Amino acid sequence: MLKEIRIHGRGGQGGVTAAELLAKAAFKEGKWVQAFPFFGAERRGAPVKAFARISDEPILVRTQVYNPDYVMVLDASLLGVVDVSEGLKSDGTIIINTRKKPEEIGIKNYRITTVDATGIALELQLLVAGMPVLNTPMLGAFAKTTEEIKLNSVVEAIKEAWPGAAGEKNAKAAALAYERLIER
Amino acid sequence: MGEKHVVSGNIAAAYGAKLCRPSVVSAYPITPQTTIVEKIADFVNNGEMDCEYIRVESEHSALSACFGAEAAGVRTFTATSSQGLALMHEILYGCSGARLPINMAIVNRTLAAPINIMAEWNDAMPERDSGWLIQWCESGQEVLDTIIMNYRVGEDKQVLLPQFCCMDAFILSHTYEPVDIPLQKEVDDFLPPLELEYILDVNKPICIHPLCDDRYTPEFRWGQEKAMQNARQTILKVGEEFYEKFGRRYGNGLLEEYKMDGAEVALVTMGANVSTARIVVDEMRKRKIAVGLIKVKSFRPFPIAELRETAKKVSVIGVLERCASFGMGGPLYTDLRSAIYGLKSQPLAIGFVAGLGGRDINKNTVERCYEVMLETAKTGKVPSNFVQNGELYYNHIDARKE
Amino acid sequence: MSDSLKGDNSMTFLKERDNIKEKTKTDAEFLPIPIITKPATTLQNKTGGWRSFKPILNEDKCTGCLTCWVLCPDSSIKRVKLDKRFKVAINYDYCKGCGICATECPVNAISMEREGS
Amino acid sequence: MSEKIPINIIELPETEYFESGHTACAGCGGALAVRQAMKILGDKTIVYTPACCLLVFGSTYPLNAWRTPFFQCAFENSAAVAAGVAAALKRKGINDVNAVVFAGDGGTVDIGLQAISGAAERNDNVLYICYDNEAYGNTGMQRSGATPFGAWTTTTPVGTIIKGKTEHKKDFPRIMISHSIPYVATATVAFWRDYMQKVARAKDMRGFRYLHVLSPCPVGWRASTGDTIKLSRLAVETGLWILYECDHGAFRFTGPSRLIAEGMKQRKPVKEYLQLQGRFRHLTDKDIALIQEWIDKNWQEYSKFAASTKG
Repeated sequence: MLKEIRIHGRGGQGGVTAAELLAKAAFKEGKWVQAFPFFGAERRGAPVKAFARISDEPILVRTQVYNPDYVMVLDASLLGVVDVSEGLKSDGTIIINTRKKPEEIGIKNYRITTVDATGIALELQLLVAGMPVLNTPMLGAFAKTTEEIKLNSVVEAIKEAWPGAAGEKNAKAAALAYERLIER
Repeated sequence: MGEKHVVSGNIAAAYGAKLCRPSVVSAYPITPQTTIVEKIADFVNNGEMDCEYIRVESEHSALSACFGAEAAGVRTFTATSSQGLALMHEILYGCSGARLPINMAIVNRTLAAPINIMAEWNDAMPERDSGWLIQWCESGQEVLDTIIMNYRVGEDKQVLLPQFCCMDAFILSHTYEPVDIPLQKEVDDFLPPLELEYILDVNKPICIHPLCDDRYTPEFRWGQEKAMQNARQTILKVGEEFYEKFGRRYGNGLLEEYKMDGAEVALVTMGANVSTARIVVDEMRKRKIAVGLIKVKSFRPFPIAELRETAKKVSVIGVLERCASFGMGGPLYTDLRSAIYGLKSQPLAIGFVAGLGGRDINKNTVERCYEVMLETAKTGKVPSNFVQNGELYYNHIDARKE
Repeated sequence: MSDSLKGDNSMTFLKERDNIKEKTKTDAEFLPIPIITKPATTLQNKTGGWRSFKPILNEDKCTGCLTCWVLCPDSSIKRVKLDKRFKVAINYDYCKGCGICATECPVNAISMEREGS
Repeated sequence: MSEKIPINIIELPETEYFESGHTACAGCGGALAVRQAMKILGDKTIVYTPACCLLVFGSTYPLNAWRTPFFQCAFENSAAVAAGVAAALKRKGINDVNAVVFAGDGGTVDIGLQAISGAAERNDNVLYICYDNEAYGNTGMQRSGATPFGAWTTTTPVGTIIKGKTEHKKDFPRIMISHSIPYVATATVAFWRDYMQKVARAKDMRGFRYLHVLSPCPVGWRASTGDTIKLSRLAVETGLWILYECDHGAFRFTGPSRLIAEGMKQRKPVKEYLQLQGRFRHLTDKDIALIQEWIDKNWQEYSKFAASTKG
């Protein structure tokens, strides 16, 4: 089955890298994958999107993602700015970085999971240029929410991307988010 | 055997270049080509790639430096996109005229105005008469493989022509997917070191690219045409050898037929569209609709014989292209019509211009093309809602409205 | 005079052109490429015919300072070694008659005369 | 700073690396500039020339005046093409061959500026020699950035209202000095020994080296073909053209310009130079005074510059 994922973030929050790592993690499990950014200029702070596809078969489709199965929101402040549920399949899921519980989010009709990725990043002092790193903990949350990929694959993909201490810290963040995910 | 990595089209291009061991790389950054030159800079600065990397001040100088280096007898690589390619335009003709087999990756992007960084083929299309070999790619894997094959074809003594490897901006350049990156040894076995006969060598001084008048120039031009003709055979041969060595092939190297058996209508297209069209054909075939697909891989030399052969099978042939020749439909369309002209069972031809400025060419877009072709096959007439201009019929398919 | 100067130069051009044309027609392996494979082929081109004034050297006056030799744009003045010193000779095959040598000769050993007079 | 390299006319090679039979106009200063430089550069040289007179008169198929490898590509990219050659030579481990550009003033100071600036900033291993005939000679004498004030050209004609070029010559060598490259020098064909010394010095350096050689064009300057050297000499003696070199940042005047700078020689009135050339025939005494004034000012600036960067 082809699964399509859309990631919402702000320029600089690592949404594109999240899509890339997601694909790499799934690839480790023998899946066929694809990851790509929103096609256009990306600017620090501006709302951006990135996409990923995971499938058991080779992926031929090269169009934009119109009806995702999963939506990942790296920054809850985007909820009032962009329609994160646009085109989301009726049985789709939204994973949000927030301190709130799923039921406190004003989105009905969809399965919602939440995790305080910002809190995890701050707790682990996982910062880049003073900003908390959100994409790696959110990948842990994705693994737990969707069960499309295993946490271990995420951890491996992260460690490959950043060998050494940085990778360890990011992997820990993913694992913490995996543990702390809140379901409705 | 190589190893599969999840990389973008641009990174695949950088790996393709690296594996071919160019002695000189000269490039200037432009969106969306940048990650190619950044990756090569990483390779060079990390000692993974042993080459002179000239970080020039413009695309014009990028290709000029390649010109100088190749004339001095070493293998070169560059990459660009859109405005950058337009700035190189002048030098393109120098490279092909002087018969220097320079290798270039092009990330096809819209030319301004309006300023737009997304996919369109109108940057490479004006260079179809520049005397470069032009190969279009459908996937990151094909980008990597094509760069390697391009060197082999272009450096063939019967060819000696520079080569483009084209990929759609973002749709390929920035899309991560599994790509088999061959081992260095495998590529070394496939691609021998460059040996050019006529180079700048103080021990054997010659004059390259002098002023020529009409007494000699037509013969040199004929030499270019002949080299292009020879390239057809070389592409077929190199494609076969590549398949034997690496287990991957792209049609016969010039063109690929997809589900053309029993097809009533066929769509001709290039680049990333081909993948989406494959899905549409699969789905329509499941519904017992007799549609086929033709992928043009080599735009120059143009697969004339192959297209004539395959066009015989259908009553309507459509061309879907991400570019326009204003006042004449699209360049691929006009080339196709020329190629199939005079066939005894000549199909009706329809040109579809779509995806301009990077607008998504999705399954609906492709399906719409097939619907129009099937309708035309039934009625024998091109539908009246098409823009009509003498014998030419074409239409902009707007994905957003579907 | 070197060997390459001998023979009818205008015919050499024509032959080269015909050679290319002929080869293009007949030889499938032949790839015409815009390259001149030999150096100094201009020696076939006797530019002496351009001259309307001709430098005449008065060998008695010439001190062999070589000023004319180093200032000739057409390399049409040759050094001739005589024991330990030099004298010069004008190569009329290429001299275009610009008159630099006559103007610059410090001892006025070169005069310009009308060609054919 | 390295010592002067002695140039002995008797020891200059007999071989002409830029041979007779080329089709330059009679009395061509550019052809002479090339010939003189090649006497020093010799056979370990790969020459690039952009579109300019030299390309046409030196290599029109099947005529080739060069005894060294020679090639051409376009007009504005000389420095970049030569940088490519230099990179290739480095890759091949060839260290004793120079990638040399001979280019006209238009291809250098106007359309070629970007590529030169890029190559100079990267300090690519290129020796760039501009033979300056102060206009686009190849296309029939249109004005370039190097055309001097007042000069007639086909695009600065002597009209009833505007007569000749209304702007002064671009001081290109100073732009090159600003790039902090290893070597910048000016020269002219009359002072061939000074020129050859500079070529000899540049030849053995690495990195980007720039020589700017004033090369009179009797045809375009509307002068007698025999006056090429006289004009070249007067340009220096009147102070209109200043001979100097800037060796790794150390600036010094050379040849007659040094004598002028040191007050050992008086500058000749510029009129002596201008009156030999038809391109200046229309100049009034007032125009000539303006040019004289410009020369004075230019010398003041150069003297100040020389004092500030004394080598």
